[in-house]
Amino acid sequence: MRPSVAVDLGGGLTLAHPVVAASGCLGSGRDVPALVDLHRLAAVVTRSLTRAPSKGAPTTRAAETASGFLSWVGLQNPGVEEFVEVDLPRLTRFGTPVIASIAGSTLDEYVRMASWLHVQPGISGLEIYLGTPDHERRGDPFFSHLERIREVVGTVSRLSRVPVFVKLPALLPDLVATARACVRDGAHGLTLIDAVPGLAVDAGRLRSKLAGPVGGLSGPAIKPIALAAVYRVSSALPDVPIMGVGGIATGEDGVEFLLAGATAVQVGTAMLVNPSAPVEIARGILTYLKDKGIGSPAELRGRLRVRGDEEAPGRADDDGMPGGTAAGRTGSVPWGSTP
Amino acid sequence: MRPSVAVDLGGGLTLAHPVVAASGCLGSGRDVPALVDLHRLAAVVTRSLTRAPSKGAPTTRAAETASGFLSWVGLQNPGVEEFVEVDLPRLTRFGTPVIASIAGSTLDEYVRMASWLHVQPGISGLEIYLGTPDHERRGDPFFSHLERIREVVGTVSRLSRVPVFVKLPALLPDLVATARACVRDGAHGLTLIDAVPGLAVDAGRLRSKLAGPVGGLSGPAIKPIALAAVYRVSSALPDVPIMGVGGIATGEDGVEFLLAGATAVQVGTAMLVNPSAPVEIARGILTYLKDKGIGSPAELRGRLRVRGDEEAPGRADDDGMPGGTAAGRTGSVPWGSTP
Amino acid sequence: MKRVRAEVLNTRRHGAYHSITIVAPEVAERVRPGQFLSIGMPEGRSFLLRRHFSIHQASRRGGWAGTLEFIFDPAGAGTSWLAEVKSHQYLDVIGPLGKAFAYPTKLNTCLLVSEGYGAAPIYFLAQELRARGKRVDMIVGGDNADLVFKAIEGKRLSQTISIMTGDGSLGDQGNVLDAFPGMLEATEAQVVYAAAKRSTLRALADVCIERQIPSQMAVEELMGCGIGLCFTCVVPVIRKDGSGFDNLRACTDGPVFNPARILWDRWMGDEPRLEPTPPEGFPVIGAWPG
Amino acid sequence: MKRVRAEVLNTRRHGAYHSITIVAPEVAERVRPGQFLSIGMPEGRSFLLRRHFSIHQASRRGGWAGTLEFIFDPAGAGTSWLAEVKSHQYLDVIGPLGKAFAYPTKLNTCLLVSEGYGAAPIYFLAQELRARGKRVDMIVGGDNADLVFKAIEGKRLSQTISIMTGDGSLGDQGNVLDAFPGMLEATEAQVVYAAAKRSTLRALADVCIERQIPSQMAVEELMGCGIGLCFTCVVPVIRKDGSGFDNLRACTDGPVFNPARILWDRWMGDEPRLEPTPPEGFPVIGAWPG
Ligand SMILES: Cc1cc2nc3c(=O)[nH]c(=O)nc-3n(C[C@H](O)[C@H](O)[C@H](O)COP(=O)(O)OP(=O)(O)OC[C@H]3O[C@@H](n4cnc5c(N)ncnc54)[C@H](O)[C@@H]3O)c2cc1C
Ligand SMILES: Cc1cc2nc3c(=O)[nH]c(=O)nc-3n(C[C@H](O)[C@H](O)[C@H](O)COP(=O)(O)OP(=O)(O)OC[C@H]3O[C@@H](n4cnc5c(N)ncnc54)[C@H](O)[C@@H]3O)c2cc1C
Ligand SMILES: Cc1cc2nc3c(=O)[nH]c(=O)nc-3n(C[C@H](O)[C@H](O)[C@H](O)COP(=O)(O)O)c2cc1C
Ligand SMILES: Cc1cc2nc3c(=O)[nH]c(=O)nc-3n(C[C@H](O)[C@H](O)[C@H](O)COP(=O)(O)O)c2cc1C
Ligand code: FES
Ligand code: FES
Repeated sequence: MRPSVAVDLGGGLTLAHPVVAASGCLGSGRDVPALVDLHRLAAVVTRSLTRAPSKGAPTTRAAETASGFLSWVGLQNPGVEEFVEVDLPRLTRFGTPVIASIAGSTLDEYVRMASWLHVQPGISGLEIYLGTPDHERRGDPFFSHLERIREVVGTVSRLSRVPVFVKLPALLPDLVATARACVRDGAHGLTLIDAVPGLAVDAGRLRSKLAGPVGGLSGPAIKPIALAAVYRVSSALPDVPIMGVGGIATGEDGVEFLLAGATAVQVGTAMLVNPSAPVEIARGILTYLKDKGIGSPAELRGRLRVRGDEEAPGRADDDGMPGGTAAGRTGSVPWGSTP
Repeated sequence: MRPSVAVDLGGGLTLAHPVVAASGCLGSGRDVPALVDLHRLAAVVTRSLTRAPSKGAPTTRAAETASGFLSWVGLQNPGVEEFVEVDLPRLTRFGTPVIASIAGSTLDEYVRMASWLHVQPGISGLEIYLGTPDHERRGDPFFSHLERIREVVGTVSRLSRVPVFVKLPALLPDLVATARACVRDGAHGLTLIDAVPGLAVDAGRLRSKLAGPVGGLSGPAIKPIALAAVYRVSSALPDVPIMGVGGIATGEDGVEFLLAGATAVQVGTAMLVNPSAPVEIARGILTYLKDKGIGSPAELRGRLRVRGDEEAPGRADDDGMPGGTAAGRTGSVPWGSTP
Repeated sequence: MKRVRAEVLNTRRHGAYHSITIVAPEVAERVRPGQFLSIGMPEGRSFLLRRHFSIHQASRRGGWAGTLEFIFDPAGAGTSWLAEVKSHQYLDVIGPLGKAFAYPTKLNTCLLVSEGYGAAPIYFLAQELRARGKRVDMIVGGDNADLVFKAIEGKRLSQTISIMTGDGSLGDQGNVLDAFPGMLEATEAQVVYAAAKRSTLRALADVCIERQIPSQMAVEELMGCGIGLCFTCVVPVIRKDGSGFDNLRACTDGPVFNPARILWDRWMGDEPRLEPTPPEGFPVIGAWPG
Repeated sequence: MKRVRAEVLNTRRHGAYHSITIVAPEVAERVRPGQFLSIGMPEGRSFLLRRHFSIHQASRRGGWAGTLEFIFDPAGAGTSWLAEVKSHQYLDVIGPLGKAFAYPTKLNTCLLVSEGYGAAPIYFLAQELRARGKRVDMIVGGDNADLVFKAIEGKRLSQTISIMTGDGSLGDQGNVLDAFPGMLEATEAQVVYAAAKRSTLRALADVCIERQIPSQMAVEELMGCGIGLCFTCVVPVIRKDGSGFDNLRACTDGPVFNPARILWDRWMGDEPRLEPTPPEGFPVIGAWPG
């Protein structure tokens, strides 16, 4: 890769190119197959680690949906200690920056895991996963209570010497406000988006295709949803590093996320289908930059042009008809406020 | 259709079969092409009506995404008065129940539209669309403030002599709580889900493919998301009529929604691609019922079996390893609380 | 408007273009130039939407009776799939769709301008105009010779023809706009018809409006359904009484419009070239001569 | 594990099954029975995931050197696409994947049980066992004659064979379970190998465990990647030291498992037949004889 595709995520985290392996899609770390060219990835995010080992969800754990992949792995992982002992040394051998994803079930667990991980040689960043049930809030996922997000993010960010990214789901109507709060509380950057809750039904057998009633939807189906989330948050927080993730499979997809406001991108499902996807995506981004004569991925960031920027969509409708602009004025944009 | 596919939505609204045309996908009402066999639809939901005529969004209004359709029509419609005068008489000619979708920009607009519509001959129900900007709340969509949802739903439900359905988006983390509040405030039923906010980028031209930064994602891509929403809400509110919508294109899709807890289903995007989709879906549901020896669509409702129902997923992980169940206990279900 | 399972009779290549001829008597019998077909995509693909193509030929009599031909240049997912379609396969076809070009009753000299696959409806129109005793002249353009559709056919159908290619590999170098003022004068055209890309149509429209020459143009807009259901294909068109504009569906109220009534700036707001919206007194040539 | 663009040499039909032979010398040279291939799906489809198939034949010598054969019964979207694949097309292939059947060193009489396409790896295994001087007997089953894969090949490969069909259209009427106890006794089998549907494997395992006959079974679980990345394909397997179980990936730690170590009830929790989880003292036959 030419140096010009390097991206600076800030906090000392510079990547050789903008394409990172997403959490949960790279095996256990100890036995990544050679087909995934580990040393050519810009960075890897580990599967989300829990304090103690977790066996994860019962089977069946996955289903195929239209241009999507629905899965519920339930965070099967060796636990943070065994990860540091067994997986991390093998991962770091490749010289690729490792970002550890942490999934606590109490504030204390987040703190213990972060304290243990951030000082490990080879750990270049932390990613806070907030989808785990919060045992101090009746099992609601952490992301469902803003004050819990802030406690976790604030505490972890204060203690960590490596940059902390917070992974947010798209389905928060107050996504921008939440993102802003995370940054105010010390988060270095954001990862957008987590898999989207979905259900697949086996009509023939009258049952859920997965062992549970819900899984996370990933893959090309969710790309527009992820792009919208990245665009919204990066428009509101243009200086905050964002890793965009959701359905990225080609160089063009990668470019789309950079244009929408991502600093780097993560690749999950595409890697399952095509283990060299991240490398191909990085190459595709480079080709695009060359073709367009653009100097670096950073110059793409937030360059997305939208008709609404130039001409308020509201005004387009305003031809003096009473109320005719009800929907038009702010464009009936189906999302929440961006305070 | 055999009488046995009839469904009772309650409130006097009985449908010949469970397949309804979704809002916004049936032209203007005054000129529905004959290819859509109007008199064979169970019911039609009108495009969302505004108090005054609306010209809708600027163009380009649509883009194709992976197994999805991204559109921003911006509620182009003739306004409620012209609708009643011109479109409604032509729609009712077919004897198909008409459900009017209303989109206000103030509480007063909702009230005026509902008052005007609910007494019109041929109007069998109302569907409240909550995605319009609320001019009394800085343009935030109505659905982003629970108290506004409740005001609108409560007021409209109290005045209407026809059953009122509330259409909710999937991206509320407190979807179940919101649904419950709607019902408590008088809503007769729910329509789940609205199109999901999404963005499509034209990398070559460095711009949004639509004229605005966001559109609504519909089609097969969102089916798992819609199914999960229907399942969650219907599990919590088993007695409330639910119309499921999102990516339904085949009889099997329809059955999946009924199993997940829908009473009836709505079809949008599939009708754009295949104008006889609703009729084919209804026929497919009938065939399924016959094959399985099930007496009526109502008997499918909520019959979805989930492994988690029989064996709590948490326990599956509990083999005495400390903390091993952190993620497993409530299964790391990526959604909000279901109070 | 009918929906049929239509057998593919024949597929051919003309330079860069693929042509497909289908057997669809129910559709063919009512077709007029400017109307289009909607083709369903196969199942199991990630692209869902129907694709839309102008009708190039409709044979109502003779050995080919009941057949329809359309042409395309394989670019995206849908047209690439269509390029693989073979004879005897069946296509899901809806048509005829949209409003056709209107024929002038009194005016007689017609200049027809097309770019790329725009020639498909324009050649069909030329035939019909000639059958009505009109004089037809043409400007046909394309980026290169391969992208000029059936130049010989164009020559056959027109009194005089100007062929323009971006690289000069056929006819003159330049685009159809370069040839337009000269041909207008040389042919003393009384009516202009065009099918071309949006920016070209707009420039042609500017000239027609300035010179008060009535014209009709077939536009393209992304169509979610092609049959009037979704309102995604709209074009802002000034009302006949001048009292404002309506967003009209290109699929049912178009694709042929009087360009003098299109609010081009508003419609092209999403094009790179952005100009201020037109002044209130935007000239509207109301009644179509015919 | 290699990833190759492999040319399709040949496609054939055997009853209900399609067979595809590909040229993939880098893969073929290391293949053992029980291992599988992962086939990438084409672009532009709504189904993304790779599909997985047991290796039926690997030719390392002779005119067909470097070729691999797999078979399938077109059912869903991916296999229906594969059924249309023609000679000289290229497939995106990863292989060999997974752990193979182990060969017994001391024990000599092997009973091989397969249902449907399970015969694909089982026939391959039979060849290899015979090459090692083992006695091979077989039970081969299918719903009907069409779904019994190459019965003649089965006969050729085995000392004695019992063919079972659901409708009695070939061999005896019944399923492979009906024939199992009888064949166990008749052949005095010392080792059992099987590839069949989950419920069948489980029932076979029950008999083997009860009679303390060592066995190996190739399982199927939906695989998101096939190469160990996603952890969606796990099977709950009791640890060798009996201290609990681990969710092992069928793609890397399987698909061949010692059925005595599978926690069947837990694994089959999603099957209609739900039973209480096994008591603590679930019998574990630890060491594989060989
Ligand atoms: C009334 C009408 C007549 C047309 N006649 C012809 C013709 O005769 N020959 C021909 O080659 N093309 C014609 N087009 C354009 C043709 O519809 C597109 O080339 C085609 O849809 C592109 O599909 P794709 O799968 O190759 O592109 P993709 O990029 O995969 O298309 C993605 C989406 O964008 C739409 N789209 C892409 N390009 C266009 C376009 N130029 N206009 C409208 N929608 C577009 C597609 O329909 C699809 O919904 C016509 C369009 C319209 C509206
Ligand atoms: C190790 C292994 C070896 C196999 N060997 C063979 C073989 O030799 N011949 C053969 O015909 N089939 C074999 N299968 C099953 C084969 O993978 C499925 O038949 C195939 O994936 C179905 O794809 P589809 O597109 O037809 O079905 P779809 O219903 O479209 O598949 C949807 C999803 O479910 C998965 N799936 C569907 N059925 C199965 C299944 N039975 N097992 C695992 N995943 C499934 C698909 O891979 C896909 O991800 C094997 C499976 C595994 C795991
Ligand atoms: C099999 C699988 C496992 C995943 N596990 C995790 C996880 O442990 N932690 C996490 O934050 N995200 C996890 N994800 C979500 C991905 O990191 C990513 O956010 C999502 O899949 C969307 O990206 P994609 O479309 O590129 O896959 C997982 C996704 C998949 C498909
Ligand atoms: C072109 C288009 C226009 C729509 N307009 C409306 C609308 O006016 N009001 C509304 O409530 N939903 C509208 N919707 C959303 C649909 O009613 C439906 O909720 C959504 O498309 C998901 O269903 P589907 O996948 O079957 O299309 C529209 C959808 C489309 C595709
Ligand atoms: S394309 Fe749907 S209304 Fe014109
Ligand atoms: S299929 Fe992905 S780990 Fe086995």
